[in-house]
Amino acid sequence: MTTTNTTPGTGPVEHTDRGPLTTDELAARIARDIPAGSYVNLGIGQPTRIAEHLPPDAGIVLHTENGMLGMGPAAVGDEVDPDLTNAGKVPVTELPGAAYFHHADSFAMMRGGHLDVCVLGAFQVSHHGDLANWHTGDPDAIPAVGGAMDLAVGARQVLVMMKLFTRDGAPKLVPACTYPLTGTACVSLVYTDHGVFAPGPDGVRVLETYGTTVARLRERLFVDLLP
Amino acid sequence: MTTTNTTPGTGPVEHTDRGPLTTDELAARIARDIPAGSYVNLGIGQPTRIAEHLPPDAGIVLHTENGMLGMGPAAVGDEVDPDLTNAGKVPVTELPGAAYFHHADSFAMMRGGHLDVCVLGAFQVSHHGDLANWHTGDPDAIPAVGGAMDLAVGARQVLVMMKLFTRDGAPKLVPACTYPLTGTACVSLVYTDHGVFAPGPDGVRVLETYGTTVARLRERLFVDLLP
Amino acid sequence: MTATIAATADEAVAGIEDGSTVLVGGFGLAGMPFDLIDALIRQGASELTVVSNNAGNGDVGLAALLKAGRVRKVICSFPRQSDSYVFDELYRAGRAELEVVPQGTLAERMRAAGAGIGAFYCPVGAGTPLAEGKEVREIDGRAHVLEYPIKGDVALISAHRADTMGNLVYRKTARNFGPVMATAATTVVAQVTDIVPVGQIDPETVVTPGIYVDRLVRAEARRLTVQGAR
Amino acid sequence: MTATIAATADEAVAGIEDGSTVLVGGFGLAGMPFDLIDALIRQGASELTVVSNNAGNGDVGLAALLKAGRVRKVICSFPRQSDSYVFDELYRAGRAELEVVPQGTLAERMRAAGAGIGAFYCPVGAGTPLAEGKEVREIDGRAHVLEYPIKGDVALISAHRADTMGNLVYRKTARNFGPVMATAATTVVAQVTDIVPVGQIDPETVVTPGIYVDRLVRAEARRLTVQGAR
Repeated sequence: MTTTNTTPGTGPVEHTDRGPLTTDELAARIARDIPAGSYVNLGIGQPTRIAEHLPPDAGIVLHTENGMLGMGPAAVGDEVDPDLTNAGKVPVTELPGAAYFHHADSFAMMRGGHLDVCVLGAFQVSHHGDLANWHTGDPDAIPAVGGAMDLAVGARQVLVMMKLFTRDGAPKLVPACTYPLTGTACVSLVYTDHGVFAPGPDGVRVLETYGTTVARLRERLFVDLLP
Repeated sequence: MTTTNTTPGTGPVEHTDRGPLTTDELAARIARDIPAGSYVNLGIGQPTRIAEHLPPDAGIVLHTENGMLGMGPAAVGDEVDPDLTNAGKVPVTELPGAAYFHHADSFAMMRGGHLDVCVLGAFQVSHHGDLANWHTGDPDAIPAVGGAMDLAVGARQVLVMMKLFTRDGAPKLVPACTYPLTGTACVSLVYTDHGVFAPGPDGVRVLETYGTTVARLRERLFVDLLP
Repeated sequence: MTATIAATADEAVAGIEDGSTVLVGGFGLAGMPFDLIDALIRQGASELTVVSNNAGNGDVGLAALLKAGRVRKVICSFPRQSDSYVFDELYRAGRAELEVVPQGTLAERMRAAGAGIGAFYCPVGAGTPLAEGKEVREIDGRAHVLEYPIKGDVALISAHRADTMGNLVYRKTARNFGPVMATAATTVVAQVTDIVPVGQIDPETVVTPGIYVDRLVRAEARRLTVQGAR
Repeated sequence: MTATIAATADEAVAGIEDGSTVLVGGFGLAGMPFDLIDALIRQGASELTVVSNNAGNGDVGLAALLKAGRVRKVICSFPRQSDSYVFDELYRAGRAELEVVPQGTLAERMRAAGAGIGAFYCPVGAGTPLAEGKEVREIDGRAHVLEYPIKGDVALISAHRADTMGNLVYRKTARNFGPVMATAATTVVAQVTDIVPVGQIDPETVVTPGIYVDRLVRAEARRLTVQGAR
């Protein structure tokens, strides 16, 4: 699977002629990396927006973990059916070639490595690809995990879609997650407004930057960016 | 579930006014003990013949472990369909209300304790209810187990249908199985031509005899028959 | 034993005892057995352990059962929702225990109960706080957590259609936990839109064979409002 | 990735490597992928481990593959049949290894491979010779044997109908191992009676979703003789 247009070995592509990606541009950027014919799970929240950017003729099939392959766009008007929702409990539609299955089968599909790609939001990703996206660690918070841990472990490629910095400017790509983990060493690529990163056992490779350079990112991040 | 008409505490019923049960009578005797509405698996071989004696209006549903509930009688003539066989690979028919499922689901149903009764043939049953019915122990024999071990472990009531003695006159209800085991302490009741027995942790209780008495069976068997 | 058809939801939930573990189907509104939950509230069993994906929304269904003070413990994957205020309050007040289980592990643990599997090693949650206190084993270079079955005394589920033998079919994503829970409880009660004579469900399309279903009841007509709440 | 439709069975089995583990569907004749097995014989891969319920009947199908000397090991529940003379000879001559697995455990081990379960504790076989050398643990007062997944490099299965996305439905008891094996192999090849356009299989009735299927081929018309052989 080609996960990026960047040819390995040529080093990062620095898009300095523009600012950071908007959420919509980021969704489109990720959509571009999803190969035709893939089976894909788009996590609740921002990753859902990637669907709008998938080419209709690419034969990409969406999985929703509440028990369906071949999920279509959000339902509108008369299409709304209380028996047909996505994992975010939003009414959706069914595409030709869809299939329904129960929860154990759906998560078996996920855990067994049959999904090509899933895209998740994140609070933090570590330079080795650990993921934290289910719990802020706030002692007053009520823990709730849903399918996040199953997705993190199951898909062949786990892509993260997130802003690179919190509102306070703290990096979310970190040496070690301070939030409770969702999964360890599970993230393949991190797509952010400022760039695309590949975490790994040796550290983080930068694939692209947007509105910034690797050099400037080195100053703002506390992780080793591989040369 | 009432597994026998013998009232507990009244001791064994000795049918001395007749000879041992024929295979057909034995099948009918077992059929009589299967409650209306039960889900039942009849093992390959002689237990299959029990089906002929089940009252059609009792709503007993037959399971075949190759993936079906609601199995009907053997197929004849045009009914024969290569896609519809029982566990013995004999063409069978489908009754109204049937359901098909795959092997993992079928054995999950069995292992999970959802079948009320299964009836199996046996080489030997021990006085504690150990079952040996898959392998003669002959070093030259090619081992083959099929679903025997799954059935022995799974059904709520495992009934054995067998002759009480081998052709050589050796008892098949024994203190300890000499053949390789299929399952341990799994047999509820043993139906034989000479009598019906309930093995258990304390030994064997005799429920009925046919053409013999408990006293005479004591002489021929090497197991303790409880008073 | 074959399924019995109850005249009312109250009859369908009769006999549920205090302290029971109750598996409750549904994901959001889809597949939620509202009639059976309402009947369970009227029936009065308390000190329940409820196993479900969520911990109730608004003031209806599971939330109403919680509000009535009948639930000692919730085992679920996602209690926190925009309108889960009933659970939130009970939890914060220390009046409801919570066991959070990853969604797929929740389903698989119930499958294990129904399938006679004693325990299984699962990679999900390894290295996270949800694996704390659990046995971990490395298999094929990957950490796996040992997970045990979740068995219910009762399952309350909702399906689309039943025949009189209890064979069930579902509708779209309302299938969700129903087929799994039906295998995992001693007594399985299903509310269905429709009960048809035997022979009117194609045997190839049965999702829950009747062997798993103990009691059936026709669902009351109910107009569900679809919300986008998680 | 979505399924490709092969023009011939030979194209469908192309690339199977020596030493592969091949899962072969079917129970007796029902669901046996005869075209794919014949093509595999022509394709020539050897030193195979074959996982199937039986070890071949007569001179056709798996028996022919065995006779051609391509199989190093058979993992199955029931090799011995009235007409399993090809396997019997090879086994007695020490030219084929055999691992006998209880039928349900065979299915469950493949399910585990497909479902990402690292291992599971199973009560079947505990206290019998088939548990020898295996880890045993007492759970809830009952002995359980630790069983590991069986994963295939290739699965060869037979189904009734496919759509062009690879969604499969089966017919009656020919369903047997197909849906499980489809989840448990890296490359899944299905021979089907019929391939229909997308949208012509009701999504509620799909048994094997297309995500599991890599290659499809139309089966040749074949007149099967039903035998009563075990």
